[in-house]
Amino acid sequence: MAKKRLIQAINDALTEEMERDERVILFGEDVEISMFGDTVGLLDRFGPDRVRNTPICEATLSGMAVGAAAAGYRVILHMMFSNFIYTGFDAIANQMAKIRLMTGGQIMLPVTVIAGYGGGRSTAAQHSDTPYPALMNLGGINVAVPSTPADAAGLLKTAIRGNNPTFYLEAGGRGGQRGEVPDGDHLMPLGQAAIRRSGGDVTLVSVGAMMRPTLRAARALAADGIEAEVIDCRTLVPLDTETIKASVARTGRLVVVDEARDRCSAASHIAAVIAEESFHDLRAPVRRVTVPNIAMPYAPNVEKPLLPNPERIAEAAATLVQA
Amino acid sequence: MAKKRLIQAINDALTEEMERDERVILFGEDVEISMFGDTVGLLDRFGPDRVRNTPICEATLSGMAVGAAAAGYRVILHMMFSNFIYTGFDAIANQMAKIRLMTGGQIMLPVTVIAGYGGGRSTAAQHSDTPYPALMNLGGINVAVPSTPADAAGLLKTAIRGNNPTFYLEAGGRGGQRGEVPDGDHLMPLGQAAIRRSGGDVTLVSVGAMMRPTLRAARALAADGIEAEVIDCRTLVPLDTETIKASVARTGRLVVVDEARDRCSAASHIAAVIAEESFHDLRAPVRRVTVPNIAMPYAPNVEKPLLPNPERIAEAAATLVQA
Amino acid sequence: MTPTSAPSTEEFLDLLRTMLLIRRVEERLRDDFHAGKLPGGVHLYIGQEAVAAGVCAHLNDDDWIASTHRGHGHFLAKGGDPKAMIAEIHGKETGICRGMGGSMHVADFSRGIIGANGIVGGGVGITVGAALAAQLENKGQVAVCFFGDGAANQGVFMEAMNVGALWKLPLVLICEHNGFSEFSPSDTVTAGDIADRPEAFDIPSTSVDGNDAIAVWEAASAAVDHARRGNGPSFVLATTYRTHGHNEGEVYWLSGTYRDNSEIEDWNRRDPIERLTRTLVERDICTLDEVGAMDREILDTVEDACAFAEASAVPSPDAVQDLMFFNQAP
Amino acid sequence: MTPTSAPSTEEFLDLLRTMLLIRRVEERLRDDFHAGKLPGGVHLYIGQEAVAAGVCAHLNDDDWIASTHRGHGHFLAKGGDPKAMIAEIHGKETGICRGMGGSMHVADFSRGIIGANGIVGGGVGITVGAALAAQLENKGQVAVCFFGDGAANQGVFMEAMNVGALWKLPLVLICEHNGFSEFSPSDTVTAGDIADRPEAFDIPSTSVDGNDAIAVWEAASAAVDHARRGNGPSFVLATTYRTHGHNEGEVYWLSGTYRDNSEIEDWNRRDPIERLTRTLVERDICTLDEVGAMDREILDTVEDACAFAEASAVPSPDAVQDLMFFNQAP
Ligand SMILES: Cc1ncc(C[n+]2csc(CCOP(=O)(O)OP(=O)(O)O)c2C)c(N)n1
Ligand SMILES: Cc1ncc(C[n+]2csc(CCOP(=O)(O)OP(=O)(O)O)c2C)c(N)n1
Ligand SMILES: [Mg+2]
Ligand SMILES: [Mg+2]
Repeated sequence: MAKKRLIQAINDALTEEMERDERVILFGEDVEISMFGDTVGLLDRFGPDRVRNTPICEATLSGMAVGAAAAGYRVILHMMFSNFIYTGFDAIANQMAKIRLMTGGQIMLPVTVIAGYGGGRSTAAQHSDTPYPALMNLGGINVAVPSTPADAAGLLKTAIRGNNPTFYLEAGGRGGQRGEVPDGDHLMPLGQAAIRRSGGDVTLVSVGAMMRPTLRAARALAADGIEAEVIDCRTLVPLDTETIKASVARTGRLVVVDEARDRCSAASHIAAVIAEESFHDLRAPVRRVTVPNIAMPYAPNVEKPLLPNPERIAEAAATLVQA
Repeated sequence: MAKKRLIQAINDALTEEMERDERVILFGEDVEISMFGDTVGLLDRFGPDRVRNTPICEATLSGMAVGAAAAGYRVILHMMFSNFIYTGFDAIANQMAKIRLMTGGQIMLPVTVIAGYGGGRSTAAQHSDTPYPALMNLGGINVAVPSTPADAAGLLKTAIRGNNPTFYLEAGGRGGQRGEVPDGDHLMPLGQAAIRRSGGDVTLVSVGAMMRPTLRAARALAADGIEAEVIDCRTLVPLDTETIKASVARTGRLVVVDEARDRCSAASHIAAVIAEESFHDLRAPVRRVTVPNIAMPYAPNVEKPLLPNPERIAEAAATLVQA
Repeated sequence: MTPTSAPSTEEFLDLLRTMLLIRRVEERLRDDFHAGKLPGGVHLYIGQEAVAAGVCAHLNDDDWIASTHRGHGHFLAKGGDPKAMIAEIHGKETGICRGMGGSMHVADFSRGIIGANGIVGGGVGITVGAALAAQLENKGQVAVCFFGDGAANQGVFMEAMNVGALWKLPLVLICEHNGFSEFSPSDTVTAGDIADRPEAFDIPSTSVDGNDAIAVWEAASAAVDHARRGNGPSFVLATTYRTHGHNEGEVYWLSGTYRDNSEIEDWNRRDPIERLTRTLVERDICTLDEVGAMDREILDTVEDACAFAEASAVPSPDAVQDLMFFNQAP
Repeated sequence: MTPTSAPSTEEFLDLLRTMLLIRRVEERLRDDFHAGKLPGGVHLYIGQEAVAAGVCAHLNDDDWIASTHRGHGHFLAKGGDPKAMIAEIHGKETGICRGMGGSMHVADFSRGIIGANGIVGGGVGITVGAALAAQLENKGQVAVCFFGDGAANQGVFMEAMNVGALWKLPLVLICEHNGFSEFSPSDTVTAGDIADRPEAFDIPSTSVDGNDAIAVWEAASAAVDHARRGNGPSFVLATTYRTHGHNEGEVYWLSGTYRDNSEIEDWNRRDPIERLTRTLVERDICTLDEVGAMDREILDTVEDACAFAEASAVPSPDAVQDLMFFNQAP
């Protein structure tokens, strides 16, 4: 085990996978100098054939990812900020998510798309979207939202070695968070949620970086005598509904914490699944702690309260238990 | 009242609104000859200044809609098939949905985007998406999904006269459905669901053109002694949760019928809202009848069963009532 | 760029055979469509056959092509199996895409056919990616993108030229200028000459008569060779005409017309197949009788393919479960 | 296209004043950023002032401009209020966007400033729409799009040229070639000369020294005039240099460097403000003392604006409720 910053865990995982398989290639805007630090050093190490700085042309980049993967490479496409996914959304939604089905399963599509997501740092509306709801609805796209350095490494390696398109979303500005990463070739399968804390009174499901505020809320709740179970989704597609359902079977109460806008959020979807499949276990309403249906404002005092925080999460959970 | 085909109701509403306000302009690919028939005759009537066939360049078209509206026009942008929304998604997600907030509310953005959606006609994966989940999650976009000629007219007029961006989605291939349209200047406010049938045993909420199969399911259920209430959303943003909640308060059971793919669908969101806000009224799980997380296949025998149909809807409702 | 050589006798006959095959297949698709035998619509390539045939004549199985909604011709010219294509368009399990794609998505990766595409311009970025892969393989493969004059107005066209020129990708851009961007006459939606657009990227650009199979063959020969030698992208504008509708179903649902019949008749007189036949006969490469025999053979192939398609089973509705993801439930 | 005339004395002084204002505002933003006074990052325009000033000199309040992430200069040159801009960047209620947009989104529709834009190329389509509106108004308004050399690789650039040329829109495209596309030297991501791209659309293209305010002024004069007369789009490539980082915060988080200091020093010697000052003094349009006085006045304005910004209240967190939609809950 080694303690690493999350962004370092990503960088190490990229290095190891590119070392391991020479058909892994990576491209994106300024991946050489690396805006977030996740791709630092790769160009020097693997050379300009396998690591390419691209022009700014997201529409073509997402198409290229499809084409290069269809032609036999394992592609890593770095899209920088999540909002730029929209700029390249055509080939994501119309090609990447559909081409395997449309062609009768002729090909696998080993594509990993990396992008930073989320607000909280006054980057304003065009640099702070949380785009997984749209991706989840496409059907043909896996979505990974690691919250710890270990998962960051393990999920990224799985995504790169996998044979389906996977969006690997890094929580913006949270790359500095530190944690243990297992030594050796650490892989984390897609579709396995983590129980970060056990408790019998209420289940708190967190998406991505919401894990930390959720854990903090759980600690605050414990001080009030409420024991919360915290489940970190790790991946949204595939979604580990079994772990969530098993927890709800014990607690009878669910709060989903998601930094996406509320309408059609991951939280909505998880709530809907539980309201159907675990209805008889539920003893209280299913609560969502999300971002209101608002684009991120710049002023920090306006932006901050829009994001889920330990207080909102704890309050939601407490209401359920006390009801 | 006059009986009209749905597409005719749209064409009439467009004509009337362009007649009424000369600052209404319309553009899109082949709006002159009109793929779906909805914009037929407008170029002849209003001339090439106000009605323009454009080149194929969706990324620019959606940006143009924002720019022309910001500069004082009421814009109608026709995007033809919903999948092409993705091609122009950048300016939709990054500009249209955000520019009012980002600029501190300096402007209104009177934009109506028209597109046909949905499968069922062997147009395959790239011509049959149901894109409202992604639009709903953006926050700054209204979404109208009319299911009758009267609503088609009334909602379109409201959208055009409104001052916020509205996606007005026509159910593909279902423009031939006929119905009464009130005479005169018929407007239908956004955010008012319609109760298409009353019943006390179960609430069936339908999105857009799912109204007809849902009504059919209700009739089949009635034959088995189950009285279903059918609520047609009419608009997804704003969503008339009050009407749905009031119905669930009476019936205690909810099935949501949506032709979007399931994950993060409108159905998910409605289910989530009810699982929170009407939890204590619920007597049974909330069911979703949606399209599985699959891109539309071409072969009719494979495509058809993916879509919600009266049998699946009735079966879902019956399970709830019999449970 | 100059062509590497003129077509050999064998190549001439192959050209003609390919064009005739495309024509006969599509005439049959036309009939089957109007007879209500096809589940979806078809966008016919009739009149443009010289382009697909003239370009693909230079390609190997491991070269890549990306195509459009009007993609039957490219599929067949690149060596795709007519049976598998026709079965696909009938929505059958034996279709090249197991009935999941239909007319707009015929693909055969084993022959380098990345697929037809229902998104105008959708093939462009994909071809750039395939060209990147080809460059990395370093075996002289090329990637060819077929796209229409309408698609040339999509921004990805410029983006692809920039990336392609910058990285010297083995990318060949073939723009088929068939007079229409859907229902809009090309000049009502296109400014300037599309063939001028590559110049700013120092990409060689050639304009040819797209109904002259030999001219296309020669221009494509030079372009493909340029790419194979590692000299980067090139561009060919082939002027041609689609003598059928944008979509074969349009006659049933369009409220008006958008061209004169005389225009169609004009272009029918410039039919690329008749033209090539005439040249071949004039040059003593074959006789009209031989062409007739070739045609009959092709008609038999088409007949067999259609019989095969009709006799094939529809796909299992469960098939989709395995197709969204590889080895993963959807 | 030739400029309509040379700048008058008044116009010369206005040019200099605008450039100085931009410079002094940004120097202060730089200091405030590093002092931790600003909630978000800033992309400084220092070194490029001649472009915004030279272009906007020809625009009226009812002409439109769209700008970029590097948009302070365009905002100020188009007549935006420095107080309202600085307050915006401080995230205050008195900001031009009520603190909702910050540095990357400064907009003032009442002055025709459609907004800075955090999406590279995001302003292009918007400007085409504004140009369409201007054409329909038929009052001689124009719409100007500022964008970078990096943005010129986004497909919307080509799309806009096609639409603009086709419809003869009053569209002026100003590409500021400042040497970098984010951290990539321009020539590592751009094929050919961007100024050649408009040619295929018959759009007049002019390349100027973007650090020479008078050259920019003249080229913009011709381009704006061309648009006002209904002759359609034109394009100006202004070569300049950003002497500051891509983002002022980069020194704190970039793991490496991407240019030599000597390059920066070289360009500092070509500073557009010093250069214009020298010319004005040489031409006896003003004295160095007068420039000094102008500068002091500007520094006072900046000081006042910053004091205003700092003293202003933060927005109410509830404000967002009214801002997503007009007259509708979010
Ligand atoms: C992104 C997108 N926009 C619009 C369409 C609708 N559409 C289908 S084909 C077509 C015209 C294409 O013209 P061109 O590229 O010249 O090809 P052609 O049909 O002439 O072969 C259009 C607009 C589409 N399929 N995809
Ligand atoms: C669509 C999109 N892609 C990428 C980025 C990240 N980014 C911000 S500025 C920039 C470089 C822009 O270069 P240029 O257009 O030359 O403008 P400059 O910064 O030089 O003024 C990039 C890549 C973005 N903001 N938007
Ligand atoms: Mg065409
Ligand atoms: Mg630049």
